[in-house]
Amino acid sequence: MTPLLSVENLSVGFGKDEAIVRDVNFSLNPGETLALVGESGSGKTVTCRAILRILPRNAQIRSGTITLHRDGQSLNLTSLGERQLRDVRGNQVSMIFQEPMRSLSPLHRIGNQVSEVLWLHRDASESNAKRQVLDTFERVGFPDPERAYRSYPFELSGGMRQRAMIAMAMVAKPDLLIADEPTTALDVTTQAQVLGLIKDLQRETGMGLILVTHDLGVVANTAEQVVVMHRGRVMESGPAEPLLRSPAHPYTKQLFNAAPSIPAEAKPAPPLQEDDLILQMKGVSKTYSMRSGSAWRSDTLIHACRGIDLNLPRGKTLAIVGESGSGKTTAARIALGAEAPDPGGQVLFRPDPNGAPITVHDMTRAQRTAFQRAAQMVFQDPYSSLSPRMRVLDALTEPLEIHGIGTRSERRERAAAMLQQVGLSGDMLQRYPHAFSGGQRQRLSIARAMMLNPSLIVCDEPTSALDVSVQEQILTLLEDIRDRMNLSYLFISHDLAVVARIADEVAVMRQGLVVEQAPPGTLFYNPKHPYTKALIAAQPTPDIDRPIDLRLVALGAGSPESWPDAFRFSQTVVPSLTELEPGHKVRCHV
Amino acid sequence: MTQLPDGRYVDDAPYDAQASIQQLERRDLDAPNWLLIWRKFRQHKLGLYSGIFLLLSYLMLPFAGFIAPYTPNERLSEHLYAPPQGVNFFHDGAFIGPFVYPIVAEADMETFQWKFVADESRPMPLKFFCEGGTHHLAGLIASDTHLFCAPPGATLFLWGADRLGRDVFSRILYGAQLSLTVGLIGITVSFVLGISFGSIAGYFGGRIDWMINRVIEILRSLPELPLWLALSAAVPSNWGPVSVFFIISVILGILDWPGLARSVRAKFLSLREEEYVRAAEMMGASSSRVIRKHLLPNFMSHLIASATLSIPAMILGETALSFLGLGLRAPAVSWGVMLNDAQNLASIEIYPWTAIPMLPIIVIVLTFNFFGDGLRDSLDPYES
Amino acid sequence: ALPPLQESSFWQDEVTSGDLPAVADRLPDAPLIVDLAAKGREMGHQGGTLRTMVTRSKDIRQMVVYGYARLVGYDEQYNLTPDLLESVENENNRKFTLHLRPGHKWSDGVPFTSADFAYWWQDVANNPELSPAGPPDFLRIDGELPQVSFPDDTTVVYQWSAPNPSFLQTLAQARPPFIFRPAHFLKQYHVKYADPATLAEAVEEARVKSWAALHNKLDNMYKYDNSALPTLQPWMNATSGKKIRQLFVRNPYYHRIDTNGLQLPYIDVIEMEIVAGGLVAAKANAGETDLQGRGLDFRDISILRKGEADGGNYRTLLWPTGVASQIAIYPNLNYNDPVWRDVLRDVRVRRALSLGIDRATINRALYFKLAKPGAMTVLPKSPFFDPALRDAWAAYDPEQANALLDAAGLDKRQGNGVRLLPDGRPMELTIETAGERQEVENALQIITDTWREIGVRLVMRPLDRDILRNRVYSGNSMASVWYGWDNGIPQPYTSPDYLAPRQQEFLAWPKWGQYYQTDGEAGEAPDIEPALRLMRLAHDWDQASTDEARSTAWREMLKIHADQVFGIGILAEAPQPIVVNKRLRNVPEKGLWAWDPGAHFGIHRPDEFFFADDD
Amino acid sequence: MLILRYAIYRFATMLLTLLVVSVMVFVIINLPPGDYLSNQIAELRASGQDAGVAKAEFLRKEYALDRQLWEQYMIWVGFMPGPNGFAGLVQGNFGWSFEFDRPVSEIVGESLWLTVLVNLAAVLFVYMVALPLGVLAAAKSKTWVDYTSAFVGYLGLATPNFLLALILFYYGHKYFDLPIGGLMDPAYEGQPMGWDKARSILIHLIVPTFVIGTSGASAMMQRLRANMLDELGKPYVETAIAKGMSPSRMLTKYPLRVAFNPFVADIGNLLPAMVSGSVLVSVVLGLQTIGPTLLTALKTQDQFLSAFVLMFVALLTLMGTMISDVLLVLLDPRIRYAGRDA
Ligand SMILES: Nc1ncnc2c1ncn2[C@@H]1O[C@H](COP(=O)(O)OP(=O)(O)OP(=O)(O)O)[C@@H](O)[C@H]1O
Ligand SMILES: Nc1ncnc2c1ncn2[C@@H]1O[C@H](COP(=O)(O)OP(=O)(O)OP(=O)(O)O)[C@@H](O)[C@H]1O
Ligand SMILES: [Mg+2]
Ligand SMILES: [Mg+2]
Repeated sequence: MTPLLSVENLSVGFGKDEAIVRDVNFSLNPGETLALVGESGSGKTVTCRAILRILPRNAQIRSGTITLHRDGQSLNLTSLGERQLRDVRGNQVSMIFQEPMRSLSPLHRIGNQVSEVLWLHRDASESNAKRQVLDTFERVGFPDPERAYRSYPFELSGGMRQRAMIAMAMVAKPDLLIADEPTTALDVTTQAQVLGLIKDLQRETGMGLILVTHDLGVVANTAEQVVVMHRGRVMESGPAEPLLRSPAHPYTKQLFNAAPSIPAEAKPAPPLQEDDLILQMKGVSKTYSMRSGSAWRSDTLIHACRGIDLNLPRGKTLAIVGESGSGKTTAARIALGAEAPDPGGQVLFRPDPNGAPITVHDMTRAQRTAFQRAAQMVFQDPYSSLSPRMRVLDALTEPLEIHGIGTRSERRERAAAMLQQVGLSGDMLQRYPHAFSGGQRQRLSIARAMMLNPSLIVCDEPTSALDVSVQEQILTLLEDIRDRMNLSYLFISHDLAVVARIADEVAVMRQGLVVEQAPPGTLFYNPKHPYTKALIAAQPTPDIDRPIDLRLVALGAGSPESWPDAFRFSQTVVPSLTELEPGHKVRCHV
Repeated sequence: MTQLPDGRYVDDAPYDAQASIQQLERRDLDAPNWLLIWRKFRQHKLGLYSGIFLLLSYLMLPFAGFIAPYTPNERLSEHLYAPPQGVNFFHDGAFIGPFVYPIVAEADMETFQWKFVADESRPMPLKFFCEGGTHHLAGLIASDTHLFCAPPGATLFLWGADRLGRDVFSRILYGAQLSLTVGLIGITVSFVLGISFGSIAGYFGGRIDWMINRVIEILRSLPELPLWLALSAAVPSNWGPVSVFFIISVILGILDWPGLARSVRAKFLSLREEEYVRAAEMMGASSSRVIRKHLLPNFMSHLIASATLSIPAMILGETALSFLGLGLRAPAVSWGVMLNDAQNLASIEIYPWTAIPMLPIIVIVLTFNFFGDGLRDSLDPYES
Repeated sequence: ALPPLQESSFWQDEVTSGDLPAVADRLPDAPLIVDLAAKGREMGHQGGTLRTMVTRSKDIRQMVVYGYARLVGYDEQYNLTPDLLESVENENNRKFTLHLRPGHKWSDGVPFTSADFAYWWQDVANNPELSPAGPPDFLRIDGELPQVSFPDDTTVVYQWSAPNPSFLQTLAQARPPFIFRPAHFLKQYHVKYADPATLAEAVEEARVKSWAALHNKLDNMYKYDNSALPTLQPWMNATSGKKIRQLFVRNPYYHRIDTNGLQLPYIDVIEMEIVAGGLVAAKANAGETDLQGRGLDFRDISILRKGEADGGNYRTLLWPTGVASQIAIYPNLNYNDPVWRDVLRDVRVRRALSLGIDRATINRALYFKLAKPGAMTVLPKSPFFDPALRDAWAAYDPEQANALLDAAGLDKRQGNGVRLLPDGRPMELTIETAGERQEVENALQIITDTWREIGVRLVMRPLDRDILRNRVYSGNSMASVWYGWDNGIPQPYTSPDYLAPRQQEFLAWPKWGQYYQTDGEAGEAPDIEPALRLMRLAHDWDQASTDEARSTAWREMLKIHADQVFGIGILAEAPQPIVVNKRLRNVPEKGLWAWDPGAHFGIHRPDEFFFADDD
Repeated sequence: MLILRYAIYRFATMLLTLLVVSVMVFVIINLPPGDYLSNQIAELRASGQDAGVAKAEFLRKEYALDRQLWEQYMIWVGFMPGPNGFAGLVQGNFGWSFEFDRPVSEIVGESLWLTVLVNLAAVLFVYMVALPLGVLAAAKSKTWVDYTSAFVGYLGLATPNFLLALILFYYGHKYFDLPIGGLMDPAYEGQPMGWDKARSILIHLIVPTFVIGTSGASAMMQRLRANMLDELGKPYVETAIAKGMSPSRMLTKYPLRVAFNPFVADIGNLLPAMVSGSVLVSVVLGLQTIGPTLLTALKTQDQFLSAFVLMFVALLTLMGTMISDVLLVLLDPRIRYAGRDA
């Protein structure tokens, strides 16, 4: 059987520097999934981009051939003319980019950008394309595909944008799909759904899939072939099963050992002490209005958060997990004053244990400066949150500069040190943000947040783009600092394993509401809410023998109307959050 | 690379989990930003050469009088409309250094043109470091030494002479002193105003935006024409042409900013919604810092292009104004003034050299353009 | 006896169809018969279209100027001859009896009679709504209005108790005051005669505010923009509204014929195109005009000659201009700054300034030596011309100039050689110009250089024409540049008003002029002897009853001007290029390009020009 | 809905601004000493012809020029009755032109469509040339396409308009038999529109369009190029490439749209800038547009005419800015006009 795609001896380099990707070989059969795993910054993205020749301007393919076999024809993608290549792109081979926010045009509606593929390659009429797109939207888990179709990227949550990207890559049903960390921003239930969809498509059309991921659980659940990369080189490659069962290369072993997991036997934990709260959110709601395109139609209202009450004790970690688009980011932004809550909501911040609380949305100038120094944010989308025309050095030292801390060289010193702590090298300081890999940017973002020695950090999925070993390093760093400096985190994540490890308290969100809240032990030991149960069930584990329980996932992740009576809620009737046992709150009718 | 029996490949190069992370040289780290920009700029050859040319042009300005063989208003009344004279080196096949042939004018009463006949038998060598009309080095030190001048009894019109017998080449050199400086003041004024007001309106939005926009609208709704007419009546008569020109270019600048301000505003209105702006704000960056460090760099290309484009407009602004009785007039010399004299058919068809001042304008504008382009490229993070 | 008349082919169809009477019935009983041979001109034939250009849309009124049909008009020797009138009797400049041509008709065929004069006098000039200020000034002698009577259909009498010596000359101006109107036409719009309802409707339709406004709008004998308004000019406006190309066709009732019995004008149609000022030379060069003076400058001559050489269909003539000076500098004796005023009032200063001008160089640089350098005085064509006056203080003599300035007490100098005023300011003489003519700038440029030698710094300041005028009148400008006297060829009968401090328009004494013009309400009374003397002489001329006496006054006034250098003339008779189609005949080789008297082409009678069949 | 509300709000603002502008226009026009009629009387006297004086005196009274300035303003706008009742701008009466001796509406009406025509041609020219060239120059930056277009553009910029026009006219006539000046063969003037007339207009438009348009075109091209270059590195461009779009379609749909933002902001200025920018060009080229009318009116202080033209241009500007503000919202969904913290 001829492989669908074969990559031989691929080397890619930037500028005149030494090659970043060296001697990469792999091949992929139709209908198969090849998982590309490895260290953050090891060249996975560059390899994928090299296949479609979508490399940064200063990158060149130094050697190697990439051949696409199709209908008995073989196309050498490295030497194909631009015009023919255009025909391959998006049509036979399509790609999901790693950072969905920046990869979508800010000025065009999602629907337009997605349908375009069909107009281009399938000669679909506008209405026909729209139908197909809406259908795909439905399947990637958009609760309201029509709305998504009309939205602009900035109106969607991170996970929704990512799903839009996925839909864009899949509507045209390509022969080969290159998915660069397609589910980083998705909660596990949605992720399960999306992976299911991809599998379906593979079965239907024999589509090949190159899946770049750091989530070994996903690898275990989907891949037939695995390629492990480290520093631009393939460390180990081959069929998934033997590789996962008994990794041969030391790096692979190291990687697998670092994978966190939900503790199999969780113990209920005691409720959290709530006497010294650094951050308190009281009845926070947020309604957005989505601008309608036409002058006559009225704008759509979107309730991103509905009556959120959260307390974060000093020195602790409060994790928020939940469905993509459930308002986690919104809540976090409100907590830091980046966005104003609807009237009635209040956010209180206590700079020091005995001091009076500050209302975050009503501060004096001095209070604001102090607050901005004490509270930092790691953004969900690190690429967007770094100024594209600012070198990393400047970006890192900027907070210090703003608050007038240290001399010029001290600031540099600190930046370099910080960079090292997050596992990046000092020589990157003079680069611009675009010259980094996704995971590296995420670490930059973390480094920047820590530059000021804050007392509160809001981390919006800080490790989603990191491979497990780097993630391990970062988590250790976070914990370390927390314990040393009594730092508090508001930690948003999809990865329950990470949450289990770092959090002192977990809040589960769904559709703008907190549905269950408890310390992680309690939660994993005794999940009450169907959605929580679904989440736990959907968490993939790097164990081929424990596939995801899709039945449970479907049950909890379905629309709230389909839940058991006790938990059911609708737009208008919402049960209140009741404390079932000490420290364990569930949203249900009692 | 080894192949395991189950079909796996394993890299067999030595693996070091703790591979050292290379350190950047300190020198590089401490390099200030301008140095990094300069390093990138150096690679843009065209931009570099243009920059050097501009630098030389500006350095030449104080010495224009020294380089020019004549003073700007020196009339050789026997040589009206003399055509450009070549400088020769060989006479009768023999090399005798740079020289010119003397020319004599004759009035042709049929065509009403001056006919110039060169006396090819009498080569007259040019003189160097010779005495001529008084000029002022850097506007201060009086001197009558010129780099080169015509031999006594002959003339040296490298680029011909104009209607009053003045040397076009010398006038262009002198004209540069005004054209390359005063006009730029207007650009500066317009940019400072346009950027400040535009960024304030765009960044802050709301009421400030409303106010600034109304001012812009009103400013733009009042056409310039009546203003110029009123101005030409109001300027005190004892003002020299240069100060009038100065005021005019300042006013040109003041009138010019709304357009730029609106572009800046529009761009900032959308840029301010970017996540990195949010991030900076959340770190406590002041508004001016956000504008300077985050917003403006993202609009730099547009600004550089706009600045380049304003240059010809400012140099030529006076030609348009002279229709209204404003603008520079003799005895001040500028390229615009010279072109103004050339604005008739005869200059195009019969005495094309009187329109030569177009050349330096184009050259200057093009070099500014390439210079700006180089600058743009070296500020562009995506360029390597 | 009339020569046998010939019908024009242009109107032949109308005549044949009966829409127009035959030529014999259209002409006055006694048409004006032009003896072309006697004038040294060729007999022509009718037909053809003459293209010419003007630069502003209101310049279609040039057709009234070129047409030059006046009650009385100048001939080429500047003698007044009756034109529309059959004859005129002048009794001591007090009583003028105008005799119309019996049978003379307006261009619409309605007879032209004394009723048309009566209508103007009674219903226009003396109607307070149409003329709030009453009849025009030239009819007022010491405030007295004439007795006007209309004894019969063809006779009009104007009578004053004091002499009105310039009455007839005024009627012959390039822009004459028409003292008659096509009454039959205008009465339709006059309250006194019109049916109120129709009139109200017409007012409404024209979107004006009152009947008077409507009447005024339609009554445009000079503006010539109302094609419905009957005329007596050789060509009548045939285009309604304002167009870029205005057509004028021959007036079928025109009163002049040639000795062959051909009705003038020879040329059937005049096509006047409005073009931008800067393009006239280019279009002339491209052969797009048949007769052109306006809009052309001497500096265009080379390009015109080049066009000729390149096979153009035209030739270019050079006519001297008729102004007393092509360029003249007027030091403002009424300047608001007292120190400067005193300096400028010192005749030695003015003489020195004049002596400091190198007129020969200017002439060479700007006019190929074709103009006549000299002070401001009358041209050789005038009987009062005296070469001595032209040369007075007009030689280039910096030494004498310096001596004069030193003598005037301006003997202190700055480091750079510029003299100091009595109060210590440098002697920077700002000369304001209208900024319309480049030759003025160039001339001033040359003067700047030569004045530097006499320690005077010249600052030139270009302004807009109207602004310049306002600044001078209000005493805000130190000195200005304009043409010399408009009329460079005065005759004894020409009023010397413009030589006396009677007009603010003479830019050297705006306020004295205002004083006289407003009867002392504005301005200042002249207070230096030469000015007062000029005033007296002008009065003498007014009172004089003989040409002798008038000439004496004239001569003395000219002498005073030459001596006092009120206006510093630079050169005169600058050549004006005239582009003439090669086929166009009877255009004089040497004419004077003068506005008044002269009406540019007017006194050369363009109705006698014609197109030869081929070269 | 939001947009509709915004548009209505902007319209109200515009009316308010217009009122302010009207006051300023009136004041500016009356700033120079004297007025048309007194100047004309002076001019008539200057040339020794006092025949027209009577008429001028008549008009002075008829148009209330002897009253207080503020009264004149109120009468002009139509807030106060004049000598002949209410007849101001709001009543649709634009006043009288002394210079042309006709109602302002008649004069303006004629040149208005020519102005629109010339400027539309120029705007079209600007867009048709600048858009593709700017995009091309960016896509092929540092190639001959880029350099040539920059050179030609700057050549146009660095040549004074009049000189450029003269050169084009002269050689255009000499070698291509193009007409010199004017907007159509005078023979077609006042004729109904037909094939030949349209052709004549087109031929006459060549040089003016070129002269008025080059500077605008090259300015827009260079700025567009710079903005495009900025956008070309952005990731969303890569996404578009990955979709397999053809370069031209990709460039115009994505980066161009973002790069266009500053130009949309300036749309408001397009027409008025061309009207006033083309004044001098029109004057020297002899185009019967509103520009020369304005210039003559201003110079001669023909106040109602110039006031009306100025008001008209102001209205264009205000409408332009209004349109551009609304367009901006449509173009870039992120834009909100609210203040920083609202
Ligand atoms: N434009 C660029 N210029 C220079 N170096 C670059 C550029 N883009 C990426 N790199 C470097 O290339 C290396 C490989 O990057 P790549 O994006 O392929 O990593 P990755 O394996 O996808 O990592 P991640 O999992 O973090 O996304 C990184 O070290 C990165 O710093
Ligand atoms: N600016 C905006 N305009 C309109 N709707 C918005 C805007 N920002 C967010 N939303 C909507 O609010 C909801 C919550 O978004 P949010 O970003 O908080 O989700 P999230 O929980 O962070 O999801 P994810 O895990 O996918 O990042 C989403 O439905 C999103 O579409
Ligand atoms: Mg990557
Ligand atoms: Mg989010």
